[in-house]
Amino acid sequence: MSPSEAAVTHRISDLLGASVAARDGREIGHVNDLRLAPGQAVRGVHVELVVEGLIVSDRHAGSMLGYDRRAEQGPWLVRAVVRRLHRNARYLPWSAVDDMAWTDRRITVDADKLMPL
Amino acid sequence: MKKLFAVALGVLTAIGGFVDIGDLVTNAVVGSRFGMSLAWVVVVGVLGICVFAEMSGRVAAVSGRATFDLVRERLGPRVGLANLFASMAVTLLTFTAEIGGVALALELATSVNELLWVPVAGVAIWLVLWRVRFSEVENIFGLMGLALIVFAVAVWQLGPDWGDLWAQASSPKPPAEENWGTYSYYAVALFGAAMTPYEVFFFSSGGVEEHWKTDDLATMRSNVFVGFPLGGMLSLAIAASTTLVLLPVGVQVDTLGQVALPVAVALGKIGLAVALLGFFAATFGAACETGLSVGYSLAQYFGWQWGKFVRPRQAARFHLVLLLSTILGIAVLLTTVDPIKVTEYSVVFSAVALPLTYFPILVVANDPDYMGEHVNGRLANGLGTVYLVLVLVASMAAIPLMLVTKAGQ
Amino acid sequence: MDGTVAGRRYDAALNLLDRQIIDPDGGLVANVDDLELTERDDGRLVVTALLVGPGVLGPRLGGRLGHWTVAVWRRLCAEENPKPGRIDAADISRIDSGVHLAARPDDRGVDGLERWVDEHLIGRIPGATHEPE
Amino acid sequence: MARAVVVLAAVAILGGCVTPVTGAGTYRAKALSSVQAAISETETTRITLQGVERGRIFGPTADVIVTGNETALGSIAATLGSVQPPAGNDRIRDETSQLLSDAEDAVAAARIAVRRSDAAGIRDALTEVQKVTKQLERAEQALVSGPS
Repeated sequence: MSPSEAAVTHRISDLLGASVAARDGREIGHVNDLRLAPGQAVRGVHVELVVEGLIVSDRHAGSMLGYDRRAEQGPWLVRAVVRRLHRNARYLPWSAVDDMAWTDRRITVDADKLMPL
Repeated sequence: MKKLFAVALGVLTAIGGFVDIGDLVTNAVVGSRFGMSLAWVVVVGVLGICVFAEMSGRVAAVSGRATFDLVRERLGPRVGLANLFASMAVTLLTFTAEIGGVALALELATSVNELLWVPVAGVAIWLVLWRVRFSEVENIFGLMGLALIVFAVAVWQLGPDWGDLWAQASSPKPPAEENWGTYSYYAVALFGAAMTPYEVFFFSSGGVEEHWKTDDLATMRSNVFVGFPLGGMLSLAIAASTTLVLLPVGVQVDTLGQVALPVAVALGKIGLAVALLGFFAATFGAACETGLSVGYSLAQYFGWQWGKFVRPRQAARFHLVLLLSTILGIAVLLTTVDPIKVTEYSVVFSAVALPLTYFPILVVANDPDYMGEHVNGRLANGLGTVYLVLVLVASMAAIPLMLVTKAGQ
Repeated sequence: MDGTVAGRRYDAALNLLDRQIIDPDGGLVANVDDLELTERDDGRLVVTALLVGPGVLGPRLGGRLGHWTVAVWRRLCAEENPKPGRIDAADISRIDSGVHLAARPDDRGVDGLERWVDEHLIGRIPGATHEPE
Repeated sequence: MARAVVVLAAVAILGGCVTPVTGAGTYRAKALSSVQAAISETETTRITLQGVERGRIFGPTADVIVTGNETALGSIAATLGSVQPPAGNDRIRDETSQLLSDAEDAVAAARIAVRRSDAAGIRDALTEVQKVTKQLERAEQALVSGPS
């Protein structure tokens, strides 16, 4: 049941809120959420969930409350406010992560791979 | 036929269960000081509670998740915890006021001092929370609460000048003896009393307790959209009764006895007996609801097993919270604090806490991951947005108004 | 809505964290207080467990309150170096508005407080085992 | 932070609505609100006694209501008594406290009669309570209409 002693484990809360910087040291923002996608292996009855990418926001304005997922989710006022707060949020595939310093909670990424949500 | 009976029962208990100590006291106070000039707030508040109770009930039926589940899930553990503290404090205050209300009702019936009734009422409430089936609590006290219809009968019996009452209701401004400060303060208090957050904690958790499914949505809606407005009519009848009997002679309500006085004047001993029964049922039922709501919100934040659909031992932490809250409520009342004062503060702080509850409900009721095809329609979202703004305004105005008016003096 | 459909993507914070964990009998187990990620050989991170309890909730609360939460939890735990409650990701059967498990967790770390309260307080009150009517 | 600013702004705006009062004006206003609060109590007693006379209200309920009025009058008198009257307000103070004390006595008599279910006592107490209410109303008028 428990992971083998050799395996390195982390908590997802170590990643959430971690600072994200470009290769040249420029600050991009913070990890707002992690997108998980089904992997190849099956764990129990469920396929394993692999971290596929990061949602990076340029400010600590809290969760996007799901308004990044769908264009039409209402009510209009809340959507407009949340979108405005997170207007610079971007998606970054995990493959663009160069380095992950767990203790400093700092991620270095290839900023060219950032894409709109 | 059985379905019809279920719907009728649901509507009746929604009417009888609508009024609690906060509605009783605030409406009576407002009637005796402002006449019907604040009736519009009751109407606005009742529509608001309908909108959000329907939303939270729909979320509960479709996703099986009650309101405080959503609060933490959407706002995260930190904001959720702050929200939990605030909501629980307000609900505990309301719970205390309800226990005090039960004691005051028993005092009025027996002339045995309220302080002696407090422990008795507290223990009785705890026993009901411990042993009695959820639907029985709802049905028994909801039906008994219908006794408050006596206030409507009393108003009719007093033979008021309906045109004058309507004139007051249709001119939303303070009467000559009052100013805009106290008027606004009591507007916020009435709004808080009508929309108390515990009502949606209880309503949505009750939906999960009773295993509502999407098939039950129609029944739930009829309870909300027929039952709550008729319950709101009882609030207005209470305000009208004190407007007619107490306002003209300069009596400002500050005890529960004064709330009952217009009924005695209009209908005599039988009416008074029915009113006292109504007070007892309304406060006892609401005490059970608020007590459960404290347990619901705490358990849902932490993900503990909660509810009366399992044995107490299977929801040990939940039942421990119920026990401790009851002890706390009794202890606060035994400091000889006036339950009516506790009530007045509880409705104002309810107004402060409103957005904490209603914002997450509005967001989740729009999330198709939760709701599938049952997401909010345009009407629910339009009203929901308007009320979100209203609730924010009331919440921000409540404390300044309380300070400026010295709590409505 | 059906969490078992292949290809469904989840946002960890939005769709998993802070959700209710439900056992196969419909019992409420805990909330997802954190997720355990394991580094695969190729450097990818895989969700390997749901973590529950004050020991993991505390750090997420942050600040002094978070510190206290963890400190009190450590003090109350019998072990020298207590591990947080852990539910293996292999036990997840479905993810919708809650996280459903295929098996009932029997790890003490998951509901230690519930059992303590049951054994020492609630279970001792007459009527504690009466049937849910 | 933004919230604090809004709150402060609201306090400032609403605070502007409250008329500033001088020392003597404050005392007069306090006396007036005591008198009005006292009328609220004596009128409640009056309605209750009339209800008892006509058999429209239970003895225990009437007892609780009237006892509540008596307690409230006691605390109204105590609150006003604890206020230091500015020079030149002694007459207001003396008259108001005398009235409040009369009101308390009348309501106490009512309470005693109600507890004894003493019909004659209730009738007498009702007369007394109505008398003191009239006096309170005259005092209210005097306090409203300005310095005497």
